[in-house]
Amino acid sequence: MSEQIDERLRTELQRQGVWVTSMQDLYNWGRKNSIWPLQFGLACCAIEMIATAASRYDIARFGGEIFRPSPRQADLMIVAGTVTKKMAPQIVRLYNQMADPKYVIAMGACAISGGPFKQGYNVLKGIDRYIPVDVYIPGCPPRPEALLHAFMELQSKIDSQKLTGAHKAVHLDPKQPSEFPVPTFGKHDLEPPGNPVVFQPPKIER
Amino acid sequence: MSATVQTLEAMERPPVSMGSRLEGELLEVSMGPQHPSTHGVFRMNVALDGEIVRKLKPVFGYLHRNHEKIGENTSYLGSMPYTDRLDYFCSMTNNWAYALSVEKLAGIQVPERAEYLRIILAELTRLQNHASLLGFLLNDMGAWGTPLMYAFREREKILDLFESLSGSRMMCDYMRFGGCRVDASDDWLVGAKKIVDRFPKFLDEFEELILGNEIVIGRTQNVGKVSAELAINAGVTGPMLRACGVNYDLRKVDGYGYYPHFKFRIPLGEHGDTYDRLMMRALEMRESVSILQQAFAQIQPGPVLNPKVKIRAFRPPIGEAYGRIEGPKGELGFYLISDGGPNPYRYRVRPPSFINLTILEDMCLGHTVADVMVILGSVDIVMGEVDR
Amino acid sequence: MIGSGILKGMAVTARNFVGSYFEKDRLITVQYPEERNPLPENYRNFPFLIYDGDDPHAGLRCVACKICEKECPPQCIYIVKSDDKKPDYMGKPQLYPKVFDIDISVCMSCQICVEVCPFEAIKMDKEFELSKRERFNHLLQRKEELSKSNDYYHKICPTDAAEVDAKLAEAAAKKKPAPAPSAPTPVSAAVS
Amino acid sequence: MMESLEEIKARIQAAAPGVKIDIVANGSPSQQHSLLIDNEHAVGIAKFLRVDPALRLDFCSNATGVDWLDRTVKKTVKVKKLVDGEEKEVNETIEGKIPGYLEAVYHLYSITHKHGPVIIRMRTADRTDGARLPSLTPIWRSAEFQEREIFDLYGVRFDGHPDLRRILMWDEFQDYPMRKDYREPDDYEWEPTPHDEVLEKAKQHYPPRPAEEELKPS
Repeated sequence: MSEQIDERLRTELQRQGVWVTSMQDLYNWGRKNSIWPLQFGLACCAIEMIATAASRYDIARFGGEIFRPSPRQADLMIVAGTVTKKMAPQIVRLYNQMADPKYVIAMGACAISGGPFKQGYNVLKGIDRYIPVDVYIPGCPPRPEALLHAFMELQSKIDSQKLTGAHKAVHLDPKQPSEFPVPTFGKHDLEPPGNPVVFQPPKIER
Repeated sequence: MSATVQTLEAMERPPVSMGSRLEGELLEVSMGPQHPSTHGVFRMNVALDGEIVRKLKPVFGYLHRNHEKIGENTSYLGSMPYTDRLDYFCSMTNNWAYALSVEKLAGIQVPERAEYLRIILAELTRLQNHASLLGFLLNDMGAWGTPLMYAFREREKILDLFESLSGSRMMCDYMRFGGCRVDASDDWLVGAKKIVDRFPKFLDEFEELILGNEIVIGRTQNVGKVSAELAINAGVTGPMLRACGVNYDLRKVDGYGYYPHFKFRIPLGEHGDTYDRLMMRALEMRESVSILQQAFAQIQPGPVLNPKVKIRAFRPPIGEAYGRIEGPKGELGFYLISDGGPNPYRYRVRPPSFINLTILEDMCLGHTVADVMVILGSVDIVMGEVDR
Repeated sequence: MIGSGILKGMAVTARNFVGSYFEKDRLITVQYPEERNPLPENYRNFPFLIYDGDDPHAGLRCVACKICEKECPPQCIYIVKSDDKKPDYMGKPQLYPKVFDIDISVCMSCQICVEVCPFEAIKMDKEFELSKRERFNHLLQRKEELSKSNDYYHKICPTDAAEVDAKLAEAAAKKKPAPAPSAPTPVSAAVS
Repeated sequence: MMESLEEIKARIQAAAPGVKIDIVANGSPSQQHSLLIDNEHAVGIAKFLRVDPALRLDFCSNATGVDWLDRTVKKTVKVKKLVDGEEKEVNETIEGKIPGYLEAVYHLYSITHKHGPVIIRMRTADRTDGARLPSLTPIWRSAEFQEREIFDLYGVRFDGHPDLRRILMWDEFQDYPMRKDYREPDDYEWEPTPHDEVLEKAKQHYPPRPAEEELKPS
């Protein structure tokens, strides 16, 4: 809808003291500046996440300072640290409990792919095997600035989401799932080891 | 020397009554693994009688990332960066403990300057670990934010030092068998000295902020008491053991590194309660500052790495060694068995905070559920080390 | 007196609150995207490959010896050796990597690859703003993305780069007992 | 100074006749030798070590498991042999087979006397689910979680342990992952940089890497 406003007209109006916006811009502006993360840390990266929230880096400047202890009140899940197979069902459950629209940042190598611990028998090779991830931050652990950068990346993603049309945001499409099956503990591994709906790695030509 | 414990007659809590109205109806509560005050993915299965804890079973393994198995499949050098990720607050002391064990296993000498650098970095680690622990502990008590922000403000300064020396804020990967990876420049030492000299000012402020606070005293004194006998028998080490009045500090007992060349005192508690454990950290930071000042005065130029030690294809002789150091959380040990190959045959970490949790149930029984968080906070656990 | 401890604590917070308007020491917030902390020279994030000169192919120092691939603790490096050879900085024909991939979604920035590399071919980069919206392929860095010029290395780590240049020039001079008249120039240029 | 292991061994055997103790030598520069105690009398020996006034090993610092598979040890021995009618000293390699066993190792220190370590080990050759060792938790409580960990990762059951459950892995898990013959589940679906063992596992999921030209000496 914002495409329909003539950019020149808008600036002209603004000069006259009339502020014009579209529903979509207003909606996205409001959402992107009040992303409340879920307060939940897993490992080393969580300490850098706390450092990001502390006074030196101050994530509050981006509207994300309110870390909610309950998933019901959170918009963003920062998966900060190694996801073990024992912890994976709980994380999927927490994700399912979050209200739409919800976003996931995979912070650090371990959350993305298992990282340095990916050869371990109890380490999940990436949280995106079970839930969709919006932004990936490589690094072990990423600097607080890198987390802020990812936060801005997420904000720009939210900003570009459409309310209507064929490319509208996932959470507005009733056909798209907002909850994903929780894996169960098996005799040797998690069952199932991945969710094919979410996890579709390309074939590597080697 | 003992922790100065203020007792306030008016604030003393009444003895916990063992017979409450809801007796017989135990409520099972699972605290964690996602809980804001469990310091990571720790879980406790608590049986409550009203608000009183009757049973508490810790559940581990939510961060079990197979450190030991990976250590057995990686070369001796390759395990060094993994040790950073054990107790991710104290990567420097983890490095040191592992390097010490390998040096014992292979009989490697360490140059003098490297020993001094190790002590400087280990004590800086202790400073930032204890400062952030106090912040987290106060967080658990409900002082949401402020003490933690102050602690992290100081921690950032020390992390900047680590970063400019080793290249990384948290995962330093700094020590090597037979020394340290890079030498510290004179500028670095001057900068570090400046930060250490100003640290007591922060400590004064921090102690003024929290240690006289009546709520802190009321919530910590006589909470989670441990007797010295139980603590020794349960293998509790570090500040938690010394809070019970047991004089056992590996820096004095084993005298590893160059610690015998330093003058410092071991703070001891009297009551073994949460307040003593809290005080122990505050007092140890003062001693660490004094160790650091001595180290800055004594350090001499020289090599920092034993040139005889191979970096690649390092194969210690067949045998085993157990090396331990006094980490900020307690006795951190590495048990290594070599079969002459490039990888350790057995690589075992003796994690202090895991074993300190043995008496968590004993400390919590009879207290209210709100005290469980404070007691857990005073144990100073890091899940990376508890579960490995 | 009960309550005096709390009041003292509040005085501390008040002092910090007021002080933050006047003292830089108490107001430490870095306004990140606009204002940045200077990164120390030793800072490391992910590895990159160095090439001399302007051509990333001709000047690549890596000879595909695969030591880093073998030593990398999390095994995030993948190398395929070339079939043909190209001259290295000393004019000796050497293999080069046909494929050199680093999976930065696995790399733990331990810099062991830098430590074990006998050819000074791999160094640590300081780039950290690498957040991506897609994992597959975007976080797998290929040879083309990894190759960066020696000038870039001089820009991010001037001291280390000068040391490395001096070392390489010395090795080149040692190899050729009668150095060409142009050979000593890079040494002095690198040292100064 | 603490007594030597030989003296400790002699004193234990004097106090409790019929106890079998071996000294396991350690060839590394650390010189930390250990006592191999027999499983039947382990609790009694442990109690002796803890209460003996000269030793007072009241602090069990570390308890861990080790898995030794069947292994062959090659030894070079000088043997006198008749070679071409002459008697000569010839080096001969003898292959010895050591059957595998699961081991529990305890590192003991004394906080009272500030000495240590005394290392004791117990062994069982049983690798089935029923591998058993006596628990030393009644003597040193610090072994409580560590013995649970040995049970979890090595599958050694400790008789007399108050609460023997899995500690790190989930309860439904059936394997003992720290054993040397453990095979982890195959989930190497996306391995962009595979080599060595990982390559072998990743091969099942996508085509193997191309054969490489061997480096010819130039």
